[in-house]
Amino acid sequence: MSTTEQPMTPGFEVDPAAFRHLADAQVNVELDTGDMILNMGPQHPATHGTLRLVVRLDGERVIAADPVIGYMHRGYEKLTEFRTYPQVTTLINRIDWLSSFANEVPFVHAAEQLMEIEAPPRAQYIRTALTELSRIATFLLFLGEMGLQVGALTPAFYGFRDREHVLNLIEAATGGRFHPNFNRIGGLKDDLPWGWIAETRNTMKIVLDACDVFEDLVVGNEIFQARTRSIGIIPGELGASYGVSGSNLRASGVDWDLRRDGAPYLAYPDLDFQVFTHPDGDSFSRYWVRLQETRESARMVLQLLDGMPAGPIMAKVPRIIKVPEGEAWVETENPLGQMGYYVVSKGATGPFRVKIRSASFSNVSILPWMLRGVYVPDVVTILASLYFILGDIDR
Amino acid sequence: MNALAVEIPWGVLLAIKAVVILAVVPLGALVLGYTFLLKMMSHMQSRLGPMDPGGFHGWFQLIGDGIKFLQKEDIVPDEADRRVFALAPTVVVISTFLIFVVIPAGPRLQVANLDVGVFYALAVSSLSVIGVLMAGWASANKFALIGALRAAAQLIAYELPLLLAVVGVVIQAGTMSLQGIVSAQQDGAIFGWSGIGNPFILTQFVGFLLFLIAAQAELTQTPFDMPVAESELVAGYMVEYTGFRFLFFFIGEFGTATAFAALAATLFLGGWSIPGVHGTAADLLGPLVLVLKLMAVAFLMFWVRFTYPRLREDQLQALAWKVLIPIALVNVIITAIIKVAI
Amino acid sequence: MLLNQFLILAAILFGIGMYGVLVRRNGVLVLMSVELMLNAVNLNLIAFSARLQETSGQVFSLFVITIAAAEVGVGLAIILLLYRNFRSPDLDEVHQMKG
Amino acid sequence: MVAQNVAFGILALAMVLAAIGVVRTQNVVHAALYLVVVLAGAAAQYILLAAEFVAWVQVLIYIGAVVILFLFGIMLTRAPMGDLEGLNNRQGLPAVVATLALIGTLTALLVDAFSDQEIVLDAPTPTADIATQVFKVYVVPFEAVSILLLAALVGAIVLARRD
Amino acid sequence: MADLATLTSRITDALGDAVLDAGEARGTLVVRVRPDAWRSTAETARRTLGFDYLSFIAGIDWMPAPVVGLVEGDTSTPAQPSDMTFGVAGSAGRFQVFAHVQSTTQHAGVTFRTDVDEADPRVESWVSVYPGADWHERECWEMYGFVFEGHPSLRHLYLPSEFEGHPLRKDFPLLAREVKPWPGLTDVEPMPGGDDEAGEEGAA
Amino acid sequence: MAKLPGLIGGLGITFKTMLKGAVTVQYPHEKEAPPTRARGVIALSEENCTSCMLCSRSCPDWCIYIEGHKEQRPPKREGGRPRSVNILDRFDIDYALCMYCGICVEVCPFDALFWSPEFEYSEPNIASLLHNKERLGAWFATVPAPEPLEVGAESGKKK
Repeated sequence: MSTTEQPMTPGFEVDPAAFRHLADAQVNVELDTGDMILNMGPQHPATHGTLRLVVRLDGERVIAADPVIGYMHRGYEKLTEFRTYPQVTTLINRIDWLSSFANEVPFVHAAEQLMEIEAPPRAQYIRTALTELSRIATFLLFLGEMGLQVGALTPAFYGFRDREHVLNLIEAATGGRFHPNFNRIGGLKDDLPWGWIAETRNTMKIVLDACDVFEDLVVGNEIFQARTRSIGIIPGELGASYGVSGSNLRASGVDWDLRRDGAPYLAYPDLDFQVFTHPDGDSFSRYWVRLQETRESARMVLQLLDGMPAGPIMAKVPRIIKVPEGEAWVETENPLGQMGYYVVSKGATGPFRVKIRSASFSNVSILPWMLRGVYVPDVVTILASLYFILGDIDR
Repeated sequence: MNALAVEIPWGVLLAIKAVVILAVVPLGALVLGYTFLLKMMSHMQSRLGPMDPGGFHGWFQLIGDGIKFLQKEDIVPDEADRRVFALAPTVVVISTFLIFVVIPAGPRLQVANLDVGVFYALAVSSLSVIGVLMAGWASANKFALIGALRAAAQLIAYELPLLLAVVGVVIQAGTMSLQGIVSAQQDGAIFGWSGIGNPFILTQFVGFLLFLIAAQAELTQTPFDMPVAESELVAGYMVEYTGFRFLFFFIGEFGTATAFAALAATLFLGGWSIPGVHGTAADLLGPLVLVLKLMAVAFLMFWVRFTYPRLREDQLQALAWKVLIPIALVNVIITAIIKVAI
Repeated sequence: MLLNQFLILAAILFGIGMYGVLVRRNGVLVLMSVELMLNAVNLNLIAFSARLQETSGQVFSLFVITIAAAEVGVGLAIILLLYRNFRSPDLDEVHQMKG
Repeated sequence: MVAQNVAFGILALAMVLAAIGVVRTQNVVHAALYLVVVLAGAAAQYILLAAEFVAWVQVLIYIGAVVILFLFGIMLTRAPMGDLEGLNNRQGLPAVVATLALIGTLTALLVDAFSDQEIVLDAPTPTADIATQVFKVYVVPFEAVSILLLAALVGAIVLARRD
Repeated sequence: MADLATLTSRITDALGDAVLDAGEARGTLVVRVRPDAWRSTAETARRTLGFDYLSFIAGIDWMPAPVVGLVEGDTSTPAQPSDMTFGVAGSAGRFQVFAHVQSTTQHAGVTFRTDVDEADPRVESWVSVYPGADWHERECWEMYGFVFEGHPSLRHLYLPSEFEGHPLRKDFPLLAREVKPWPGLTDVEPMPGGDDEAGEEGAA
Repeated sequence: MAKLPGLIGGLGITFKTMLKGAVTVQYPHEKEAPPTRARGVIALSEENCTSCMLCSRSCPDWCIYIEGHKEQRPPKREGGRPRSVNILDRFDIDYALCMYCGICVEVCPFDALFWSPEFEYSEPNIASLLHNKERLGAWFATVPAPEPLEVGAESGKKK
């Protein structure tokens, strides 16, 4: 038996600072309980990858969150300095592995700018079509996956099912399902195989149908709306200053799409497409914007197929590629947001310095701000709605 | 109360009953797990599910899984409270077994025809909460603890609408005995027409919906599966369980689903009864009829489970207290008024 | 069955409950001991009801159960409040009534 | 009657041991679980005494709600998971003496007063009888208990709110 | 897109004497500013010029990589020129920090660049201006060893906290390329009496 | 169509899908044919290889191991100089390292390397993923003929 003067047991000890903080985050009154640190990840189903989230909880409410990244860091910026230009494209395929083709475009574009060559129009059209296809593939996965993260298992399978058609197209054209490595400096590796255009038209119908399914099954679902509306709001201005880009920023009402507003690239100037924004900035609007963009991408692919010019797919390029000295910054609107390469060349066969500006890195850097004061289940919703790829964060 | 016309000694009968109860839970878990979890869900997701084990449509898959679980190493976390940890799955499963004691499968096919049958079933079903809390606490795992707390809060909250949904049926039947409720439906009449008896789903449709919703919550199934939400809590209170202990939880989950489906079938669809069939014929057909009705109810429950996302903890509490309970109370009052008036 | 076997069991349970109330420092445990005593009372009520073939005892035991539930609800709320103010569920530390 | 007496003996032993567990264990959660055993034992005793409805009320309310509340309270206040010292105060010995004295006195009294009384049961009490009693004879206490419950509800919420 | 000349004059006017040099990198404006005006540059860019979007902050090491373990005729590893040259806006020394900011409304962007002293690599932090600079500066700190003054917590971002060295500096060797022999070593065996008998080796 | 409540509409979708049947393929029993271009495995035509090392050097992973030696061959024409020929002793591709980028296939000046869409060569042991030249040569039989190109492509352009 111990004395009454004994201090309380260690399990009851609470950091007073955490409680001051808690007072700010508190929205409604509830039972007072001690706070606890929860480690979500690096192996956790919600982080779809090896993101670790150290969350300090009071009951079910997050009072602070710290994302720990780097479990997949592969050091691509260093590796590119030891590779030749054609070899670099195989590496950067693996940054955002869901839309690998779109990763290749800005790098190849940067090299082309430095070498002052331009890919022929047919190559530009095919590149654009494949970029949009990879955007569709990425978003279809998101549309299903987001359902999974808020508890609906079935949409995830629909997402995978319909994405498969798109991946088949990419594979038929490039030979690689996930890592096409199809871009060459000055053009493309190969032309499209026979029958590809007709097949793509059919698939775009499937994609548009799939969007309708998601509209009914997920967006229209009252429970889904209850789970995502006004959860994880990013104010547009704050999002921009964090470098949040792409659909995440457009869902916060910022009307900014590099396909339309950036330096003209690929065949986008020839296309007629709409940029969707949503004023709310919450998880629901991010889902909604991506759903609309998937539809729009399918329409863009159809436009590209209609206007596909004939001709060569490769510009005249020396056999051994040496890029003249110079610097180039090329940014593109990738499925996950702004993807850019700052390429510094010193005239060798490989780049001197490549700064890879990947979208997810900045998109995720806003997490500590967003997660303050939300419930644990909403952590998952927010993570899913931001839609990041670990390779794109860690590079 | 013997099952067949022949006289069976008391002890043998007890043994038969015990064996039936012991068999029906794993069997129910197996059938529901296979039909709905493996096959229906797969087809809803444009796939076939397991096809190889056993040759025909993978019927052996779950049995094989069970055998696999039995072979697995029994892992207990270092920090765990070993005794409580070991006991928890048993508590959950026992609560499932106890429910089946009162569910009738025929006029004489019942283990015990309790005067307070419905009440008993709902009372013992609440025992599983203890098992869940034990599991979550003893695992010495934060995910498990959060899951268990969520589960307990949710199960307590939804016990009320569950009970209140049944009250309407009890008022209409005038008895809490499940046999009494079944015969009230079998022999009842709708506006004087007794062609299909009077299944209470017609008069107590609100009650039926409430019962299904609350049962869904009691089973911690989507859209009320926050306690086991795999995308955030991994598997909630089950996260540290492996091998046969996990198997217990699995049997508990699907066994309880069977039990609730059977309860709903009995309370709202007339249980084993077919209008006009009595006596030994009903004893022979009863189990089959009950299983068919049970599967229909289970189909509804799993259909919802595989379609919807899950509600957040505070939302599902709000749903229980602010929507379901008031509706249930109104339903009870209206039923009582009509009962008294007629 | 003798009436006394139930009554003596109830007496023992009541005694154990009282011991708990006297000895325990943790508020939750004190409440549990009180529950033991209430159960002993219930057992008495039911036993007499069975002996007298009278249902009043059962009715009162129902009331006792209800009141016990209410008591636990309020009791736990108080303990949570104490815990919040004193950072301990220990009743012996609560010798001052300041919040 | 023999079977019932055997059942009583087993249950009584389990209940007493579990009750001692409740007051002696050094682990708060274990105490709550021991309490479950006592309560379940009591429910079984009620069934022996033909009070079926009360038995299931006991299971539903006590085990299904009260103990859950206890466990909830324990887990919310994050009682340390392992065993801990200092759950008991220093009045152990006097308390034992007082307890034994109480039990002894009561037992002596009971033996003296009721040793010839026997319980004879034919059928379980019909629930309808209890209902009639509650709603006819004891309707005022019933309403009073309802109001008490409401008051307790309000009180608990007021106490536990943080504002 | 505003045209480059207008943009240049707008920026140089707003920044005044902080600008050391300006250049063009294939359509993108690069402005080199004084190190002590690094944070004020960000403030001007965000508040006055309306560059509300932070694209990235990164470091660069202009020193050529020392050629270690590379073999004559290795075409798989590009050999860089061995003399130190600087980018379009020049540099005072080996290290520079560069950052790209953009405007979501004017659809324009600019790369700012400033020099970092090799002996005492200190840079002003941008976190107070662009909160998104947090992670970028942490990355830059661990990759180059630049200390961002005013950054709330310069912790490791990618690498384990016990990691030593700054991997993106050019003198940090890429071990993967050095421990594995270059495939060209396992070359064709010389002909008896051939002219290239020396210097060839056998199996790897 | 009138807007149904989302909860009921969702149920309709899953129910319809359930009736539609599966889209999956029961893999070991039935197989989907990958497209002709699929980069499944690299096949080696040994007689075309001159062990020039180009593929090995251009590999981003350095996962191609080549050894060879030179041999004297009698001159083709009577009285000519004896030719020296490169003989391939070893040609291994380590598929545990390979990134399937296809650079080696492209740089090969003598058409010795080809893509085959075969993919079923997983191994329980990582070391067994090192395919030697016999194994790589065996894949050669599975190399498909080049497929026709889409309308508008410049004709006559092959690999």
